[in-house]
Amino acid sequence: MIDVRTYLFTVTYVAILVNIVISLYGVFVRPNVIKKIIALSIFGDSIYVYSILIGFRKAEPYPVIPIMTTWQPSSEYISQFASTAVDPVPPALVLTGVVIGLAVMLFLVFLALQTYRLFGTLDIRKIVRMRG
Amino acid sequence: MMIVEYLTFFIPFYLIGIIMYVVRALKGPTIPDTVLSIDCLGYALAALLVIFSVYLQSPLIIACAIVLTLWIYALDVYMSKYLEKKELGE
Amino acid sequence: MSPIDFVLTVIGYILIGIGAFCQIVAGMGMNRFPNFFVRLHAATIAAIGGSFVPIIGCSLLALSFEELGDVRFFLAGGGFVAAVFLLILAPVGSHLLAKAAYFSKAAVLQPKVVDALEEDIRKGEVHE
Amino acid sequence: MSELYELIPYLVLSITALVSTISVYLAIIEKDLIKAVLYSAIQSTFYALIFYLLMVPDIVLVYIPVSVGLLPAILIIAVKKTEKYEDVTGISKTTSTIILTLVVIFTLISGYLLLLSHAITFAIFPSTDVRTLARWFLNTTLWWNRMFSAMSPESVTAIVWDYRGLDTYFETSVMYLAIIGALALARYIEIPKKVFKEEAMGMSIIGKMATRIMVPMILIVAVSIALHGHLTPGGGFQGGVTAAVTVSLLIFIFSVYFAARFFKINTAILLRIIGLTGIILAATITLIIGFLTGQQAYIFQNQPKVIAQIGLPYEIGGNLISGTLLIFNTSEFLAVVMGFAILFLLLSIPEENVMEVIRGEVE
Repeated sequence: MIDVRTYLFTVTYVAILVNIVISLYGVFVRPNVIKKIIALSIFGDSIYVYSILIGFRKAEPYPVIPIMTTWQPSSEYISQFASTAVDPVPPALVLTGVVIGLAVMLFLVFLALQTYRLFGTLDIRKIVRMRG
Repeated sequence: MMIVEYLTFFIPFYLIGIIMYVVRALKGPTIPDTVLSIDCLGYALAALLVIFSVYLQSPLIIACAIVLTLWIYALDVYMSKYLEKKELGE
Repeated sequence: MSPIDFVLTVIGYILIGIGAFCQIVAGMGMNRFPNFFVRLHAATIAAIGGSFVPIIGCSLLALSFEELGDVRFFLAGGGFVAAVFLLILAPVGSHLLAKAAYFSKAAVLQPKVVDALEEDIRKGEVHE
Repeated sequence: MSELYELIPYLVLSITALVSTISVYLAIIEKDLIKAVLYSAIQSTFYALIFYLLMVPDIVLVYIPVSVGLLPAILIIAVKKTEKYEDVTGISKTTSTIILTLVVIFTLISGYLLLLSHAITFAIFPSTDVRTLARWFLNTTLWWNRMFSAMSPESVTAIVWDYRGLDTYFETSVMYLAIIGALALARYIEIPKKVFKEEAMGMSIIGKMATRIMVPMILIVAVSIALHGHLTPGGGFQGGVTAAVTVSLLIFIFSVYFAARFFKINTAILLRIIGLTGIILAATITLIIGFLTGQQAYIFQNQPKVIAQIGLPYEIGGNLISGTLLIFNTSEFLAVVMGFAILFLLLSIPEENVMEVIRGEVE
């Protein structure tokens, strides 16, 4: 007998997978460079959600954030905390990933602007034909 | 636990409101309609975040609501600058 | 529960209830009003009635919620800061958007009864 | 009632994910690029709610500014400067179907593998336990034994800057390389020298007044997020991207000439270098002390270890400062906000000035 919570969580999981599919389709098929950048950013975001979903856990009644609320924890508090807090490793990885992803997107936008200034279009098919 | 039970009753109303804003944002015939609905959506979401902070009994996650409020305003500013005829820097 | 806590809790309940009502009303208005400038009314209800009021209510509720421990003051303070930001920024954002939408003619003014601003611009009393 | 209590967060999670799928679909098939940007902003707000319900406030704090604020801003600037509509005539149906099929197969396989890799114990997803590594981090983040602990209640910041500090250092340098790349693309282009006029430039007077009131408050919130990064959710990255909103507001609401009073590009580069120097200094401070006193020390050492007894104090006068974490957060805040200030200033230069420079180069 599957818990309703597990069912709802699986729905979330599958929805994020569908997002990944749609955004990859956008990256490969749509011709405009800006549209490709939008699709790429959605793809990256979905991957981040995915990593965080893997670090999630089930706890009663609900898991807590991986941050202690007291500065002098007793050993009971620590064991209670460690048995209900979510995994702190994926957030630490995603945290740097988000900022770097933004910087890379900014660099791509700069490249796209430069391309537009030099070629006068952002349609990737026309740009390829000009150089081919 | 009285407080939490009370909130359990009211969270669905906020969800229905958010879904209505999303419908308008995705349907919105013109660009200003979409931006306005994203506005309402963001502010409603900020309220929902504060409610969830009490509901899940994790007080430290409140800072997210402040940041969301700020950035929804920034999105407004960008879009109205886009709609104006002036160059973006001026 | 001390009397002051009781009062805070009741006020918090009422404010959150008002917020839920305003969300529904604003959502309906958002979907049923005919054009952008009329929808601005619904947006006002959504921002102030639907978001500012329940955030204040939640902060008051958190102040009286003793199971949270000392950290509840952090929650209440953060909630008040968010509410003040929202109170100042939401109307300004709507104003900027409405002005830009009117002057750039991006929004359609379809069921139009009267447009006083247009007449004033034609007379030369107001300019962009 | 208690069942409903446990159910509601999961319910909101699944509804949010489904709505975000709809907006992603519309964002990809939309021909009007500005609407696509707005739809992706809707998707970002919902992802923020997902992150929130998955109990990772650090990510929410950095994700909302990045994906709701900065990225749409950059894309809106790019769309305004280039084409507004996408030309989709001539995409062949068969090619797109083949690509879609391949993508679906690839994603299903990788998703299934990831699910397997999570369920080591073959428990139902999500399991009630976390991995051993995570349990170790959670147990030792604030412990009685300083030898094994980071002495910070915030385990995410502890992992970012203490347990896995070297990782973060190199990941951060990728970001600064991207900024350097953008600077290199905009090589001789400078902000034109014009005097800021209150009436003629920028947006309406109401917007200007509200921004004048709000900018100091935003800065205070950003600084408090950054400086309390080792106690509450937040840190250098989060505070930096929150403070970047002030730069963008100054540029958009007043004008780039008003913002250039406070941030010249060269000053911003200088401040960014100071921030980076602070990071390097915090990383090697124990090494320097060890070199001077003739003891053993590591890079990225925060608290004393078994064979390296040097360590920074974790509290001063009863206030928890967690050793190097405070220095790291402060320097990172400075570096991130100045990096984004540079990028915004470069993006807001009028197109005529840029075209002049490029025409000069081509000839």
